[in-house]
Amino acid sequence: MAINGFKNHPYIPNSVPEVQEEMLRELGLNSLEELHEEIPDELKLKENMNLPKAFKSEYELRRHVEELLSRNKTCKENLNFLGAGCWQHYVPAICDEINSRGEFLTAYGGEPYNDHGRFQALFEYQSLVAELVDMDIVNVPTMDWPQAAATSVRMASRITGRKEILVPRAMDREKFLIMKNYCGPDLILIEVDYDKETGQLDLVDLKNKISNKTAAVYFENPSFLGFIEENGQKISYIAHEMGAISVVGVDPSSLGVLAPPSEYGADIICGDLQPLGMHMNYGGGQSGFIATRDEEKYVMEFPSRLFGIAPTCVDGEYGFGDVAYDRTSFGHHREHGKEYVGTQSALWGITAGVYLATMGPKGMEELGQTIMQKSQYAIKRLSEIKGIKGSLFNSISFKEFVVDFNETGKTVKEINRLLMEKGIFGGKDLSKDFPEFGQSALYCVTEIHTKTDIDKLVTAVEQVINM
Amino acid sequence: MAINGFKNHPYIPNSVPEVQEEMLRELGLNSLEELHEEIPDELKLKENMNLPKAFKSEYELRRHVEELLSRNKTCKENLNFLGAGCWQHYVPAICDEINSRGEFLTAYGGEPYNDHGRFQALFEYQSLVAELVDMDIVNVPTMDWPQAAATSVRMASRITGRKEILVPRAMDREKFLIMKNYCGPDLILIEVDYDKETGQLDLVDLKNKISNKTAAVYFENPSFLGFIEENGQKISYIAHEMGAISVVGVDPSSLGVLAPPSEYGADIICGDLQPLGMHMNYGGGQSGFIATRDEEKYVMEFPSRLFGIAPTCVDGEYGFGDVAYDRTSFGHHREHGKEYVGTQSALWGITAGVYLATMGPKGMEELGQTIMQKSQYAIKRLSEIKGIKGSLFNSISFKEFVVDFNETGKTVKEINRLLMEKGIFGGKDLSKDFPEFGQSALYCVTEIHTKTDIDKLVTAVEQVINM
Amino acid sequence: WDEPIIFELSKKGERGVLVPKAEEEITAVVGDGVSKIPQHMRRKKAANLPEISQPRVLRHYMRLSQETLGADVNIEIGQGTCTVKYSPKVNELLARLPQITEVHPLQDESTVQGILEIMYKTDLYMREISGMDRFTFQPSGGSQGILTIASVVRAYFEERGEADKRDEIITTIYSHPSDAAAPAVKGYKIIYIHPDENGHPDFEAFKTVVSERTAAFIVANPEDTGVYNPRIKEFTNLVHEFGGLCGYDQANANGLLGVTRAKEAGFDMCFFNLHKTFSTPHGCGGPATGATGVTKELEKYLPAPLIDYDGSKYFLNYEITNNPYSIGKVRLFNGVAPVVLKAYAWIMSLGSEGLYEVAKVAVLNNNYLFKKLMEIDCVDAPYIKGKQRVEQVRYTIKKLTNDTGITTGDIQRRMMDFGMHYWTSHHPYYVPEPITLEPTETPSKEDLDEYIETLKHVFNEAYENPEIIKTAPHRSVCHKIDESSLDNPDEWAITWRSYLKKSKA
Amino acid sequence: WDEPIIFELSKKGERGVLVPKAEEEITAVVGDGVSKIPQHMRRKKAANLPEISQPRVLRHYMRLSQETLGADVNIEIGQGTCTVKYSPKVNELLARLPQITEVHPLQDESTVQGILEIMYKTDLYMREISGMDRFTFQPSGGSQGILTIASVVRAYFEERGEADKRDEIITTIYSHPSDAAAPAVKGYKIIYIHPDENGHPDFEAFKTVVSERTAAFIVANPEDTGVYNPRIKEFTNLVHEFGGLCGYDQANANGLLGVTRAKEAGFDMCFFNLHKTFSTPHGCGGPATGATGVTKELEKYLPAPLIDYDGSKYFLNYEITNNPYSIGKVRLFNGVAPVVLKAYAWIMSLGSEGLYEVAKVAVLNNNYLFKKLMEIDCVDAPYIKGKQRVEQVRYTIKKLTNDTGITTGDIQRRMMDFGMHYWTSHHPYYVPEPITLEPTETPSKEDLDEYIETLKHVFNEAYENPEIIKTAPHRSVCHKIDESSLDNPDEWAITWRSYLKKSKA
Repeated sequence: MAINGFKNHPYIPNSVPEVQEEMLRELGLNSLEELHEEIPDELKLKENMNLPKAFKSEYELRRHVEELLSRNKTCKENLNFLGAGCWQHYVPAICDEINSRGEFLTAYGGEPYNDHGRFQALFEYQSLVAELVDMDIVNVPTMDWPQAAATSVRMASRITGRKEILVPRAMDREKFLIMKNYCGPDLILIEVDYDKETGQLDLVDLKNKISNKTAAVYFENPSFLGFIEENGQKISYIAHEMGAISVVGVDPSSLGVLAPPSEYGADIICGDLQPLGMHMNYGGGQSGFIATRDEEKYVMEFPSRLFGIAPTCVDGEYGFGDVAYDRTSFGHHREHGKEYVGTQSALWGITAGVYLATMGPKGMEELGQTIMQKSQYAIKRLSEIKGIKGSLFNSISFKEFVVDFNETGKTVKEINRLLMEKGIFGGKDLSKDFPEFGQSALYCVTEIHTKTDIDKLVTAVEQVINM
Repeated sequence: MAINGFKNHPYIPNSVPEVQEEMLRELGLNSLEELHEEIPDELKLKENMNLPKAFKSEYELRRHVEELLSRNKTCKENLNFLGAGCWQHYVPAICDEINSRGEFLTAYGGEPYNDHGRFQALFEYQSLVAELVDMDIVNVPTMDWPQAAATSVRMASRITGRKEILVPRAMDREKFLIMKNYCGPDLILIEVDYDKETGQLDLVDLKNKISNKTAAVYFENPSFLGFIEENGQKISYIAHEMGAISVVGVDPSSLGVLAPPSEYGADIICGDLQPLGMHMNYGGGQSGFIATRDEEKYVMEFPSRLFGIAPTCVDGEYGFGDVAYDRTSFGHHREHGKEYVGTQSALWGITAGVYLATMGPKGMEELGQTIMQKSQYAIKRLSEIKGIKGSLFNSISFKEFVVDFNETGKTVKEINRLLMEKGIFGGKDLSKDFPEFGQSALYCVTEIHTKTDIDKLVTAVEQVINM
Repeated sequence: WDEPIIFELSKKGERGVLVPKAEEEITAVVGDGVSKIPQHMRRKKAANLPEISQPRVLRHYMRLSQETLGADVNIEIGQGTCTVKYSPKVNELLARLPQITEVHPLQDESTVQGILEIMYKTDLYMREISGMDRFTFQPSGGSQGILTIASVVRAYFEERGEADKRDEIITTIYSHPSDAAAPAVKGYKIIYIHPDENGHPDFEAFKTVVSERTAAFIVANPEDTGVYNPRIKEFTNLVHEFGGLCGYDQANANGLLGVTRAKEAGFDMCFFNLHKTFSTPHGCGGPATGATGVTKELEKYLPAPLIDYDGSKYFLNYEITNNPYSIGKVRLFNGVAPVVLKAYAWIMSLGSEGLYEVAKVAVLNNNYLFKKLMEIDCVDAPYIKGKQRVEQVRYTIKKLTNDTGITTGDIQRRMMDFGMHYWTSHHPYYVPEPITLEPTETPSKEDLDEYIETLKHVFNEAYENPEIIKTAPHRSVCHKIDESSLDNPDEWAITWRSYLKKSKA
Repeated sequence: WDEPIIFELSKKGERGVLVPKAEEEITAVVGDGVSKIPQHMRRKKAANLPEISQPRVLRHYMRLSQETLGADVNIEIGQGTCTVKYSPKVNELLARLPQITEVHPLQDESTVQGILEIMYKTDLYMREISGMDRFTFQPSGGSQGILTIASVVRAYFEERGEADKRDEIITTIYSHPSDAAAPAVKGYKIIYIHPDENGHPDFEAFKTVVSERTAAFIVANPEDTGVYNPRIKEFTNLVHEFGGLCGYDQANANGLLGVTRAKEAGFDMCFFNLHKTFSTPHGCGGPATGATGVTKELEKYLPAPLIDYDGSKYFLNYEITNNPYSIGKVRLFNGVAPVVLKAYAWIMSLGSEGLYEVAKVAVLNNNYLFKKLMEIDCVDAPYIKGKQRVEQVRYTIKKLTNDTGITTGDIQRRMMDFGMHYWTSHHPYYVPEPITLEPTETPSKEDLDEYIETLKHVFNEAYENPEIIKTAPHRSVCHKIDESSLDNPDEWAITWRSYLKKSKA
């Protein structure tokens, strides 16, 4: 049985049979079948693959996909309080305008000459995030925060020659699993407990677990559970005392109001760029960054590309290029380079740059303040409901907080189902990952929530717990 | 009372007070109030205008406008059969990609050097439409078809020195009113009747009304009521016999299958570009074109800009420029130029060019065929319903047709209201503009309607007329 | 890029996009559809459109877009009278929502309450901004706004039986050419007022021409020179005394928002180009809106429908204009809705304080530029020496031409080498060797300074290296064009097919 | 454009966008929100971000975009191994719909049935295309796909208690560097097979290294040279005999779609870069997807969740991987959903016949280019002389370097003057003075010819005017870069703040 092709397809200029004949003639061949002659016959398919028929027009394709997508319910039509690693922030129109520009969208691995704009945009992104975290080095972005965190602790391990990593028990389980897989088999993650009242990292437990095998202490600010980790300076001190490196994960949307971790001893900072101009995209907007001081011992441990500014032969002109390229697996050393590098999430890096350049210092400051006010308001209003604690911990929250539903007698699952019927997506159910919290959920409030939205949530919660 | 300004606004760099002070100092002024000194005080406002408070963030603005727009029901969520001058066709993604490119979107009146791309894109649009209508001259687009038709007959009047214009009775009333206002007071529109059976222009009435005062005979193909006007050659002949000019209005989406009017004697062709890649935009996608032969007496009567190709001082390089610029009101003659020129709908011209280049000859041919098949199917299926004539006239329809509901005992208004409840927008009610048809409606079927869509209409119509 | 003409990219057999075909079941019922076309009405030869794959079409137009100097990439100062300002991207996103793009203009009112509310509210805001009593958004460009005004004038006098007598419209030479050309289409004789020595329309001359034959006075203020006529109220009063109407060309009202209004200056009508003052993008020259406002007395003459609100829903009002003197209609449906939407969003992002700031900064920027340019030896600007201009200035570099032979057209071409727009003037050049510059509120002080420095550099070249200017542009997309063919019927080529015929001959 | 660094555009007081503030009622209830931050945790000094108005930010990035040579504007041939093909615009429009952009990954399954169906169906199609039994879309790049494969290898042997013993992974020098580097992260020792004289991995050498210590063989086929190893089945058989696993690097499977599959060649795992073979745009380097497929036997080791269908609804399946040996997770949530969506749309626009056409045309284009370039005197390509390559070829211009001293890096810079990409090779250069070209199915014959002519022209220059090449580029965005600082810790500047510090010093 023969295999058929799709002739005169709009995406394939040379699918025109007459052109194919002309080119085949040039090659001394008679048919397309004579191509692939190096592949043994027994490996070749004998008939067309069993796939659905292609849509015969762009219109039909589009109508089909739009129909499928219409089965998704969005956080625009509904009121969303889910966060937990992917947050609903406002994306300024200019971010979408720039990242949908065909030139950026379809560029890839060009050189610093023909892709000067790509290099500059990423260099600027590095520079802008550097200001936010107050560090001198930032990388071209990785896949997501967990990847950035995993690489950060691997960097720490290479620098210290040690293999144990201390991480908070109160961290995202997904992130923990990703780090665990990436760090294994040679690095070991050891969990440090949290204070039951405040949720803060338990310094006593930290001191118990830290040793001269500890490569790094990793902690987050705000924490996964949303509150401000107040003992950053102490934690870093404890780490440094023991010759370990302090690695801090951070939500960049907090840095307009919260001190950058570099102020409380962080040696490596990592986090997710998604809040800085990326839509949630069902989880497709994540993008991790890593920042350090400008010290050779740190810089040389980055696996990522690092774009640097450099002079050209014309006075005053800026050029760009890869700093210390040979560190990477793209360099001469391959697997002896640092981890590996490849396609990650550069377009989100560019977008984060656009976002920060647009927001400016004032915008980031106001953003942080608005979020804090609105989330405090939500906590306060929720706390007024009988049977609900707006915040399980008595620490100060940034944009997320653990709502305690234990006294309602209902499960979070039930509550969320009922809220969904009212067009509200309730917070992430923590009962599985944190059974010690009982029925609690992680709620997220950002600048996109109006007072009316929060009041609507409060009213709805009150109704459903009494149903 | 003082008037307040909006400082540090993102759209206005120099709304920063410190910068303003610096610039005012340069001018020897102390405050912004000292600007506008040439305007007499008694003409000046003394307080801020009474407008709603500005939204204090892009997010709030966007949420507000999106909320307003969500009150619109679209032809995507609903099934639409309205046409009558604005048609729902498929817009290839590439059309939107190009016309949303910031460079085209925000360009305006640059010169052929810095706006080389704009000139070339519009020259190409002219050239592409020229192939479709088989004429050598096409203008930079006007507002809409009626404007193009009005200008076409004014051109005819200037060429012939005559003042009477014959137009079909069976034309769009809106178009008639626009032409009437634009042609008045010096030109007179005289209506020519139609054949009751076929809807075709009544040649006897035409012969009665034509005279040596007639500047032009204007007719359309397909006609406003959707059928193919078969006597084009005869009409043109009658016009030419009397020294009048034959002006034909045409729906360009038909020209893949219908003969271009130049083949049946048209001297001037006009029409709307909206079917060629423009969304309906609540009527904002209209764009008129005018085409003639390459004869000086025609070219010199265009009021529009006509972009021509020209050599540059570099061999083989293309440049562009305005042909016979001084004809226009932008030239030296102002009101003694031809009518007037100004901002019209250039971006839609560029888009129509993209559409035609993408569709190619084969695409336009298939488009025409698909539309004809689907509309014939709709007529046939509707005719099967008791009490309904799928087509009031026995001529061949292109994409629109008059559905006769007289025997249902229901008004079109009632029927459309009931259809709307089923998510269907029924055809345009003709009972007001064509009372002689009784309860009839103009339905439009295009390539976007699937068999299922048409069947859904038929079922719904059958239900509602029996309600 | 050295991008060919699109026809040169054609390759037989390539397709750019596939079109839906009728389902087989349909074909079974109705056949091929096209055989029913009477033979003589059927297209015999496929249109000679190019055949190009989709990636190549895209690449072609992407490249052409890069060869176009839109406001998104450029410091827009050099397009005086055009008010090329920032068009916020958020407004574009809103206008691309299907709730506007996929809406048919004949849909039932109940299904278009969103856009009707937006148009109604925008009307209200325009009323407040102008002092007029009712706006129509049908006119889809400034010139169509003027045509609408001229049509209302005629309708008004037709109702009064004076249409034949009132056959003159007065304007000024520094108003837009369309202020003359559009009324001329409506059959009016145009009378021009020239400026007095200060650049104001000469009131003495005006007095001699206003009469019972005056249908209307249609004028811009400030005019292209940026000079504001402070006696405008005397002009409008005089016209009113003689029973005429006054129409205000506010296509570009950018320097006046919240400062002064059409009403106080005595006008009966005005229009705003939403694509100028209200920031909607120019789109290479449309689609656009020339929002046209009139006093209560003239409302009945407007084209139908108007948009109204009955307390619970927005509706298309055909009643007000339901009289024999209404001008009927000037454009299909109700104009360019997305443009109105964008203007609405722009106003809502600024409010009255923001509009005032726009006007003040536009005037500040202009007077700053004015002062800096006047410091250059070869630059001058006729009229009201030492006084302020509003939002633009028409300069002259006659001295430079006298000194060097370099004309304003030469300078224009050279400015392109620096990626800058530079516009001379409408024709004829009443100001010799003119430059018309309008910075609007969009450029920063740095942008203004950069533009000024570039001009200085080029002026300097004119004295020191005139050859480089005469042969400019050197670094633009194409080189100096030989325009001789463009006015020659035997050579001009307005389409590619025509070019092929003539270049072969 | 001569566009400054964004910090140079800063002007104190300018704003790019306004941020929503808490309503007054909220402030009344909770105060300013930030006073509650412990003093030592509060930011003392605002971040030193630039302050820029919105139009200026936009202009900046618009200009940078124009200075970037994306596939939308460029003939993409010169990025061998990267499979830069046409990314259809319709897919972009679909991926920008709020039904995907505004969806949170933790929403209830009932609210995301659309995207789950798309991901599930895409999994099914990938299975058919590869012969594997289950795909995960979590890996968000090809290298992460390899890491996933290496992690599965380790999990598989952990379950068997062989993890410590099986510590070697075999690959080849012409496979992607990540085929070595990612497994090395998982603790594997990497063994390279070099090519035999035909460019095939040397089977004799292979036999000497496969052993009980072999955890896996991870290889591309064809490799970077475009040479297909016809004995691949013998390789995978041998590894299986010793109990090892085989992973197929199909990042770039563009020449093989519908022609041959991983399954038939004996692989247990493979991955496809959706951003290469399946046309999703590269986005300057991501976001992306390295869809990773495994046989039924290995399914349980995959990261959770998998996507399944129970006959009435799509759901996230955590059961299959609910075992101690699952690798857990490699990326947050479920990967980059919009990329999967675009790949789905692309497949649906082509079907099996279209995918086959893609492969055939990609190979046709490549062999056409190959033949034409081999006709040039200074161009050669090592291995299987006179035989076909698959989708790409690694050439050498050693002769040109010997003749003229001009290196492949020099030629690369000069090609930029003609707006063309040109890629050399991964490091180290096993092929001397390499060029790696991959035309894919996107260029037309004319595009190929244009690229060939440009190469010829530049090669000619190397002989006749080498200086112009050595000092290139001349017409690109910037001139020849002095790269010396980039490897010097005292000089490198990875951020603007660092540049300012070091350039002052």
